[in-house]
Amino acid sequence: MTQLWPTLIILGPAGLLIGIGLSIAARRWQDHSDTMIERINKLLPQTQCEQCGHPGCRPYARAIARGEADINRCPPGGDTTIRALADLLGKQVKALDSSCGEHKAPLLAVIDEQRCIGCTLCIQACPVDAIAGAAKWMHTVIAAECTGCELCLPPCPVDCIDLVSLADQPQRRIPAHVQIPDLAA
Amino acid sequence: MTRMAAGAPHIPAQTSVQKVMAQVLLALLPGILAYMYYFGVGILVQITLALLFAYTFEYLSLSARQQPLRNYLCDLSAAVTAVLFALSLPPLAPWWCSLIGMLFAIVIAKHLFGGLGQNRFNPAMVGLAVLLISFPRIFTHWSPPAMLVDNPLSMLEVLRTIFTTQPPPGMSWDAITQATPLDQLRTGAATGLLVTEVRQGPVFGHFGGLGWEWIANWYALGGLWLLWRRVIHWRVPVAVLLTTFMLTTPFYLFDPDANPLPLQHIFSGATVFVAFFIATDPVSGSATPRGQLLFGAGVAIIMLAIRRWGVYPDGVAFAILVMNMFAPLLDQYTRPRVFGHPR
Amino acid sequence: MSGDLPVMIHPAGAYLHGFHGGLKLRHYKQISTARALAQPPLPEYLQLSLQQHAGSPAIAVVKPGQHVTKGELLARAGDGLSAPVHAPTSGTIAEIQTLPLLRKPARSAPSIRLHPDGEERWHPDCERSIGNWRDFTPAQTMQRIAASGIVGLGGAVFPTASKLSSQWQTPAHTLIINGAECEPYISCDEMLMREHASEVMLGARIVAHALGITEIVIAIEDQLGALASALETARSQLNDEHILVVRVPAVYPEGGERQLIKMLTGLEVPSDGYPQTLGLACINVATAWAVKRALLDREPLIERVITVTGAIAEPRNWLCLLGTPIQHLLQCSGGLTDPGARLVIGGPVMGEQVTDPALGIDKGSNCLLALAAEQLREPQQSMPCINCGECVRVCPAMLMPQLLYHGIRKGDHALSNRLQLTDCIECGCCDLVCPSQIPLTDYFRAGKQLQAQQRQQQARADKSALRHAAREQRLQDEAAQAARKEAERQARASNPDQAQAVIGAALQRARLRKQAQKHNRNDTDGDTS
Amino acid sequence: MLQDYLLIIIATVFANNFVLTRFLGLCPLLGVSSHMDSARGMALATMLVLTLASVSSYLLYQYVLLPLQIEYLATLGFIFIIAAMVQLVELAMRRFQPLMQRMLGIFLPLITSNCAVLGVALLNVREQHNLLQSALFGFAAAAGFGLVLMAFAAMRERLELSDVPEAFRGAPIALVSASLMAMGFMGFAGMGQ
Repeated sequence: MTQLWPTLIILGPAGLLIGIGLSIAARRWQDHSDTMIERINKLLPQTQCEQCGHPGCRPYARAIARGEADINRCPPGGDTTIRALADLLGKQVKALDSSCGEHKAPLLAVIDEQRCIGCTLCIQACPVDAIAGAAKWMHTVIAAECTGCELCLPPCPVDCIDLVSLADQPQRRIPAHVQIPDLAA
Repeated sequence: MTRMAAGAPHIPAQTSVQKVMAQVLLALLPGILAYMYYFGVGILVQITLALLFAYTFEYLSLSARQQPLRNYLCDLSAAVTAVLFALSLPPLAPWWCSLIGMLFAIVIAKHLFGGLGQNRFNPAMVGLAVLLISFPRIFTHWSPPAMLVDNPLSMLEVLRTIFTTQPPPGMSWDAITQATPLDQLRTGAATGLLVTEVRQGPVFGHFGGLGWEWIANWYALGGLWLLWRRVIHWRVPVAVLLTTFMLTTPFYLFDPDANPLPLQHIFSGATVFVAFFIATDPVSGSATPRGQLLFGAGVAIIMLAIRRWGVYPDGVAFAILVMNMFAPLLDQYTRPRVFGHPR
Repeated sequence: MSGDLPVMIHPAGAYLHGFHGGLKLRHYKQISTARALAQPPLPEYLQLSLQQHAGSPAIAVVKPGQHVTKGELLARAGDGLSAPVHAPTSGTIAEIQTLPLLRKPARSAPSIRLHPDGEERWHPDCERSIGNWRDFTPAQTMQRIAASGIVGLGGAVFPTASKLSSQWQTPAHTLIINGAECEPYISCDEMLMREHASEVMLGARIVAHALGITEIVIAIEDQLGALASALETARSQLNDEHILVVRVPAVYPEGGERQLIKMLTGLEVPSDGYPQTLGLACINVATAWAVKRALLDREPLIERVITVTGAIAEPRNWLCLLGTPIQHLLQCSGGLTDPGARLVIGGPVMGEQVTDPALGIDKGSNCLLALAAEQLREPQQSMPCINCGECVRVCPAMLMPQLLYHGIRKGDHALSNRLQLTDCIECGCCDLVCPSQIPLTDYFRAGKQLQAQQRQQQARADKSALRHAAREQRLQDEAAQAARKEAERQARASNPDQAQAVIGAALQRARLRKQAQKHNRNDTDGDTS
Repeated sequence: MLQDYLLIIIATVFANNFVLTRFLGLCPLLGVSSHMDSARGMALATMLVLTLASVSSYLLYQYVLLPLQIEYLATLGFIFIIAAMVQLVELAMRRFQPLMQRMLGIFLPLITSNCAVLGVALLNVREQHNLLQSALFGFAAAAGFGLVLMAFAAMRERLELSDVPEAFRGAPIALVSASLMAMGFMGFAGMGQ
């Protein structure tokens, strides 16, 4: 019992002092986590498809940076993105959350110009302004800007938008015995 | 993406894993024969046992991992592991040494890591280290060289010793075994004897241990043949031998009474064997030119440190394991400069 | 780079330096050098791809049914890096269709089919003399080279004029003529030098003249002693002491431009640079010959030497019209001796398998090789990598192929980036020494392709991010504006007096404006009247 | 004299390696070793913290606990001062090295609970090191830790590239590797005493 007092007398004020010091330091050296959001955002595929449940890639990046969202909610990015995020954040790689959707090869939206009635609903839905057109005028997708996010599909009243696969012309054919995970898709 | 049959080059490589392993085994042959000549047929029994267990475990592991048996059983890598391991055992070691050693070598050190080419530690040395740590006594029972034995053990007696793990009736371990030259040096130093005094003992030859030095020469011959065949390359062996020589010379010159002759270090124990056959294992070693030099030097330094200050008689197994551990790091920091990139 | 000029002190070729890695391969060249250079009979048709060069395809200027004369322009150079294509003989254009490329079967380009009429009538342009090339300005020479459709005939098919007139970070000082044909079987450059040594040298002098330099180094393999003396004779005839014939050790891939330059000068062409960075120009023997013919004989590039060798009845070198179908060449050479042989365009180490023997040879086809079935390798039989380091030892790019392989195999692109996959020259040395028989080069090509794809994706992603941000900004602005308007309207609605006043003021303004307009109109009326 | 200090360093880095022979600090060894970059960061951070911790705990012990005769509070006091210091280092890092701070993620505060830190402080007391020896001991312990951590990280990067059986991927094979590494270090037994 007699040993308790010196303990309290010494450790108490010392703790107080250290606490004050630390809080001052914390105030001084504030958290700069914006750079982290940028770094995460850079790894996302930028399709802006909202399948992760966030309105765009940047909001999802912010949610990840704040620890509010898991890293496996991006179907367009697939395993590659999950791996990159896991690397950046020092987390374990995990499988894609299937509740968000399935990973697909990159797509491109094409408007069937025969059926388009010019309602502009898809134009409003497109997250990257890749659809050109005006009311009562036929719309068209600017191929180079389309991210294949599929957000234009639900609003179309006449179902005139199709998604085609975006195939780059290969330089060479890859022999069958070359086994690379990314090629499996 | 569309697939096609095959790209360039259209002609095949002229070598194969199997050929490489077979050449290593062939290069070991002179050393093995010399070993038998000086230390009796025990080593042959050990090699047979090790091969037997190695292939049993190899077969079981491959089946468990559902790998194509034919390719992998024929690649001879398990045989190389088994022979290298057996050559590091005392000739009269109990039979279960090979069992335990090969269990750790093949199952844990090799197949847990993904099998051929993926092991990060030298399997033979893992097996040996397990035994060294768990049953150090076994390694104090080495057969004396044939020149010092009046009536050598018969084949039957050798087999009985190995399988009953007891010396033949009417004999004691002390009668049929002896401490190795390196051990004698160590105990000599501990009891205050000078190196020169210890070296007066009968087990010592011109530089190293009696018999040992000749086995080392035959190993070296096999190693040189491998060098000539370009199966191994000069960097690792040269680094091991040169470092051993350069590190021990100053000690010897400084105090010849307390420190053995540099050549003694090279020609006794497993130095030459390690330099040409163990440290040159490409899988668990470094693949960069500078990395290989450092790897060899590291092996030599650790080996000498353990001989000088450690409690184990010959630290090669540990030296190899420690350097295996650093090999990926060495690779990382000694990566060659890519053509056309600034230095 | 321009700061250090050891090149000036050690002229190229004065001393051989060697390069890292490489392999000594069996040559197999004597198979095709026993017979003299000859021209095959005219084929039934010529199949001329419009993509016979690096860069964008040429654009056809002829129509099906049109009759063309020998040397007539069939297709003009496209945008950017490109080269024109000329008619190799006179005849009729049959059709223009899209076909796979001979040496890059995964890609395709428009291709012209020409039916020869057998008259070999030259286009009038090709018969007119063009005067002395020494009087030409460098620009004129370059223009002539470009208009003749000359590209690097060693196989890279880079337009020669673009190569020679690009940026010179170090002033040009030496022209290297690459005659080091290091790949087994191929002997087209050797035959060309044997039979047309002085013409090759003349071509080299024309290029050197255009570059304003005199030093010329001709590099040939050291096994070709007879050739060296033939070149010496030609040189003494030309009486040009600035031409140096250097025999370099036969180590594959010596013929690679960067390796050859390293060998001759001890300098490395920077990874992101060109020989020009070091003040060197390096062209192939056949290219030099084509330059000579373009400037002295006024012939555009319409034929080249091609080696037909391997499992062939009569292996030899042909001086062959571009577009000659592979099957025609095979027929002229007596056909295959092994029906199971694989046809390869190029050498056995870097060549491309022929997918369609109806296709015609292009400007980069240096060899048609038939590899007998037993010489081929089985790629399926590979064992795991045992990290033996042989590939590290032979890699001329000084990469770590075994780690690259693991990285690509596991989809670790960050690793292959770190290990500089892009510096791989796909020479195939690592494949040839791999005891595990891993098809490393196939992996590297696939890896490079994936990397390129990823770069493309990243570029797309960056653009999308920008556009998304711009859209967000726009929506925000619009929303803000709408809110402001709404607020104003609310304010007006909540304050009727003020609203009334505002309306009154507006009406007042309108009235004033109308009056003013009336005034104006009256004034202008007055003026015009 | 100089030899003593040299011996402390060599013995602590190799023969008495904190991780592989004393088995201290295994948690960060497994936690931060999946990547070379973070391992390097962790190694540096640990070196900084351990050296500072040895010095401050030495000062605390010599000038506070001993005079007041409350040595029995050593463990508590050490934890106290180490926690405070790690917090400070983390704040400083967050301000001045934000990327490294992010990379280390949770592991920087984890140094607090790294038993190696407390181990260093307590061992310093037991071995009766003076100030310089304490600092050297702390530094060498961290250097040994960092060396093993980096070697381990490089090895794990390599393991990622190999075909380890499914059941052993990740932590299991890492632990097997660590045990084999420890076996190698057992060869140093008997040295450094």
